Amino acid sequence: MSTVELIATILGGLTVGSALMVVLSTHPVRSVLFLILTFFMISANYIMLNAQFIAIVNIIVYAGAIMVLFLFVLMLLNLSKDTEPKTSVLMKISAAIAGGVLATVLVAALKDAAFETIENADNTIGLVEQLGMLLFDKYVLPFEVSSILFISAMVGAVLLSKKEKQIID
Amino acid sequence: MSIQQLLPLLLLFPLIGAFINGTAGKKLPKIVAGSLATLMTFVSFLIALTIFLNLDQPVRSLLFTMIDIDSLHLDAALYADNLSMWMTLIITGVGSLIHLFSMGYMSHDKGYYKFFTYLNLFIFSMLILVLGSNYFMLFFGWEGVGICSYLLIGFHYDDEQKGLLNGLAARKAFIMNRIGDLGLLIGLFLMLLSFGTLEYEQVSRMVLVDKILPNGNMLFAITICLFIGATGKSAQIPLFTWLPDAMAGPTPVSALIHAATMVTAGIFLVVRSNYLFHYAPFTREIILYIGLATSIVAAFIALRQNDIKKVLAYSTVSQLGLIFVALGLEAYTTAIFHVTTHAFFKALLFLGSGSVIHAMSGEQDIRKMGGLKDKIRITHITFLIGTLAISGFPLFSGFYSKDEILGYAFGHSLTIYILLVISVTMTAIYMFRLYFVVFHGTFRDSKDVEHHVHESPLSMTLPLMVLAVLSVIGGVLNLPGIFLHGSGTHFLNNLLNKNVAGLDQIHNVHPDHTTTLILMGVAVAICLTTLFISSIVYKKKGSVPSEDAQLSAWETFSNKKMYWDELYDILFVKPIEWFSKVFYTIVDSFILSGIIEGVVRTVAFSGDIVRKWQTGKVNSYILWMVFGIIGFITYYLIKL
Amino acid sequence: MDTALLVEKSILILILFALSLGIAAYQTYFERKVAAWMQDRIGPNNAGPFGLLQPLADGGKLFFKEDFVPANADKFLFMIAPGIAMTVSLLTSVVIPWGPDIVAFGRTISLQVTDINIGILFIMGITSIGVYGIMIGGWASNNKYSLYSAIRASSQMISYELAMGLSVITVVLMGGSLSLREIVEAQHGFNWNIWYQPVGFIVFFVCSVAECNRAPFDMAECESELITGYHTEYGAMKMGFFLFAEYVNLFIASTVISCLYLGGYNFPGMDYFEGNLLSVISILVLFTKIVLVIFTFMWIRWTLPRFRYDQLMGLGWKKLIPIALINMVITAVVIAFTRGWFN
Amino acid sequence: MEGTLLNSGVSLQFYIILATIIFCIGVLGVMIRRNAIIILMCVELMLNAVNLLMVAFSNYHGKGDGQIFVFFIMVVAAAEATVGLSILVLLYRNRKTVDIGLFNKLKD
Repeated sequence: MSTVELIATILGGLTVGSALMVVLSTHPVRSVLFLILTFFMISANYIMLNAQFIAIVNIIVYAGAIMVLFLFVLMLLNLSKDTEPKTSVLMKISAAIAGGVLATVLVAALKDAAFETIENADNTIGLVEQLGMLLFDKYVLPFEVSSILFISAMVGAVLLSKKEKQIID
Repeated sequence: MSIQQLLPLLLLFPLIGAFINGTAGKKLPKIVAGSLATLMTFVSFLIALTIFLNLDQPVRSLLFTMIDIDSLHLDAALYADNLSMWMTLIITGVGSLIHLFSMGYMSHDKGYYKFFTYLNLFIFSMLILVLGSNYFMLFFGWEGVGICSYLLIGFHYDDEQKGLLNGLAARKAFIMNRIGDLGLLIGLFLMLLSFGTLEYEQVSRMVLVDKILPNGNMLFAITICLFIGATGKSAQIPLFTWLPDAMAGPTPVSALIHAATMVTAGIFLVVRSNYLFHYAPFTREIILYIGLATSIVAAFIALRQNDIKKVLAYSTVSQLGLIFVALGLEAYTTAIFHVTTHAFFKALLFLGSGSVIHAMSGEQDIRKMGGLKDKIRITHITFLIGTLAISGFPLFSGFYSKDEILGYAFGHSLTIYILLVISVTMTAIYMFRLYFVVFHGTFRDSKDVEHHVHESPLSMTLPLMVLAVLSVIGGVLNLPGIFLHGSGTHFLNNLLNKNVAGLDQIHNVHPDHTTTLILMGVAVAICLTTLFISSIVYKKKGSVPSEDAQLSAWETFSNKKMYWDELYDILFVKPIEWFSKVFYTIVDSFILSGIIEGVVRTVAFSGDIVRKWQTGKVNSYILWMVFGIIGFITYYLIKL
Repeated sequence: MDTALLVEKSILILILFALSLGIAAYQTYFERKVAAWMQDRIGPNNAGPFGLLQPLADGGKLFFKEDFVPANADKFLFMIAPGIAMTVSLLTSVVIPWGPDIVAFGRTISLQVTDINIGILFIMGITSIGVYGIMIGGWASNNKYSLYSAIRASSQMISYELAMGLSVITVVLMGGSLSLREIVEAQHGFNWNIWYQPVGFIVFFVCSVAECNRAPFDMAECESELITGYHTEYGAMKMGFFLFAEYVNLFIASTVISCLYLGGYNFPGMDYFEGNLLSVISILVLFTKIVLVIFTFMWIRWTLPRFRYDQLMGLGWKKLIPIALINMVITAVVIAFTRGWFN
Repeated sequence: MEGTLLNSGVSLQFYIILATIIFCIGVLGVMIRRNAIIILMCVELMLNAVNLLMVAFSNYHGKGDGQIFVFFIMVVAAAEATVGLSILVLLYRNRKTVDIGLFNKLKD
């Protein structure tokens, strides 16, 4: 096992561990914090995969914005361990079995998938220049459409959280 | 400009008029809206005249291709030959006169602009009907005039007293026409099936030149279907009852649509397809007898009608029957000749009646009129001319056209001739009765109404005068051989035979001169005798049509329209209602509802059971989903 | 792996670590002096000459105070919150180019820990994480004022990060790169970005003030309303960490402003020098700029009163973001023209 | 070794399995947690597992398209999180809970 493989394995283990803690923490705020940790781990994995730009964007977008939002909402609603709804034991057991079986089956299905080695690989694909060219050339329409999605999401969020008009009674 | 370019223009003007009046008409002053519509029709007439004078060979003008698939090619194209142009001249010529008349007649109506929109739209549809280059275009126009007719019959649908009846009359016309249209449509499909095309040119070439004919049964089916269409539009037995009811529309509408133009569509269709009918003698036979029966029945009914427009309506039906007799005898040019003269004098009579009604402040019952001859002089004289023309008074237009039909009928069979003479005699009787009762004797309505009686404005009397002149001299269009030995005779005959497909192949034997003279003598004698008797009965004695209660048996039979409507009621409406009731009680409320409610109950019941699974909790849903995914993947893993 | 490089980088990191802490410590002294000067007082003057040992005394005091955790606080989070704040604020300095390369011991030594090609994004990312220290600290204290403070801080940070990012884009456009070194080198001599981007500079500066939680944007602290907000319940060295983090942030913010807009280590007439001399002068120039910017921060703090919360959000969303957006569009169009992209 | 990733000896298989496990953890989270916010977070976790896989394949193929897709997934995730959270805040205002087991008005 080479050093890189060792690092990758340890990183993978940490990623899985922190992801598992997201689910298992009984405290919602701790769940959020573990999720942030998971995102950092995933960013590290991105760097391992030569995707520096995506890695930093992952941190800015997920850890820096989305998770702040989650934490913000949790704090705003003042949710803590006491208010955390309990799940029935039966449900927990069946869920654990289902999740475990799903993971096993998926891994079993993907384990033997064969991939041929691709020779003409380019290790500069993760750079901003390359991604920028791709984004504004081949994917310019989805890019523009995603901006519309953002606008509508923003308008939707503002509309929903306006206090004056109660939508649901 | 070539004729190809002029043809679309001809159609365009009425459409423009309809568009402008339909969109902006409400804001336009009445005089502008009316003048616009009239002008558009008149411009069309002028273009038609130009084309007509320059037309030598049939001209086809392609507008655009409607359908172009492997097995079917349909063009929106226009086709001009002497037949269609002759019809176009009648439509636009008489049409513009009637537009002019309407400007005066409708001047107090609030739906003025709407009326002219419909009229222009009607002219447009009618032009498509006659100018279309294939049966599909004809059908398009056919439906177009149907809609315009519907709209115009029910034009006063919001009338306080008769609005509902007007609406019902419009619907009756529409539905009855649908029956005929279905026949026509089936005919077109059959034609498409056997010829593979609907183009006049191609069909006629196949039949006349290449002699490719479908077998007899198919040809019979096609022609009879076309004829069923014609009976609907041209008000023949059994589909004629809508036309008298259609008199609910404004009088100019009756004149334009239900006397001069639209009702001749069926005749146009038959003349257009003459080569098909030529090879279907049995259909021709049917046409002959249907026409004969229609003519006699309608004339009989007209004898004891007391509504001025109803008399004219039945008269129209009767005359159309007469024309169909001509068609049945393959005397196509004669038919067109009578269509032409009929358009003149029937439009004249309808407009004259409109003028009378206008003078009588809307009264239509002839029993309340009388002695109008001095009060509305121009109307009186023109109406008299119309009456003489339709009754076959010597040297008036109707005399010649009717005489030709009688001549051919005589050549065919004596029985038919005699029956036709009866019909013609009845025509003379009811027309003179109408004339004398309305214009002679004493005024029979209240003083108040009498005080208001006045001659119509120039816009109404001018068309009357023009049409009166045409009714007098219309006969020269097709003078029989015994007059003016030379080139002037049989003008229309020669014209139509020149370039209309099929017509030149038919050689009807004109009766010889002696026979013609004898027949004319008979006709003149009948007319004069009727005139004499009528004048004695209604003028000298001053008889007035008696009230309904005092009528004798046959009179009641005539007055009640031979109970046609009641007959239809018993034959069709009642059984349908009965069936509906049976179906409603048994099939609908019992079987169908039972099935549907059973289904609903089953669904509700099983839903109640399955609902227990729908916990409304995302967790359990995704749990089931995961199990499903696991199942799928496992299945594929095992399969691999 | 090159051992010398490792040693060299480790030394640089240690120097930066010490420097950040030292500067942060002496910023407290500086701030007091500035405040005193502006309020016509003397300020700290007992500990050492001119009170120069005051930060050490403060540090000692914080260090030896009783370290306690409130009864209902989330202990673990309460403990790690200051650590997060501190770590995050120290992280940023690794991408800052402190000066031109130095040649020593036969090696060319870069005065930048790492020149990653997305350095400016790295700074943005780290700044966006900086809020977690405050949020977790405020929440874990189980004190409603602290919670308010945490919520305020998070919304303030998110709001001002947007305008900040938008104004940074103009700098990226000017420099044509996301790498901080390239951006700085593009401002060679007196060719500083501030001359081309005055509006962007102002927006960025205002946002930096807000991101550092300094007056007039110190919503998260505001003694009069929230009793110093998120660190109400903190004491001893945990409190010290928060304070240190704040001052380190101030230092880094000043550095970034200097690098992005004030030309970094560039100075007019730098072409007359070369070699290590140039490097030394450059470093001194950079630090001069940093000190000036820090002074401006303090000047503003002691001059302006605090914003009201809604005014703060209004300023961020309704003024700075539109201004930054317009500025960005104009810059992009002008650059496209001057570089002939439309031809 | 087949399917080896660029610049590292790590095989593609490793990342596939890693992503699968993270994804399954996300699914597990949705199943056993009843706090709606945590469920949203678990959805984010699943999305990130997909992102990881995308980046791995992008690296393996030497094409940037996969990373662009990660970009778009982030866009969608951000939009989804904002709208989802605002809906949850609204729901909390009305029901005073974020327990999805209690959001069952449609059921009755």
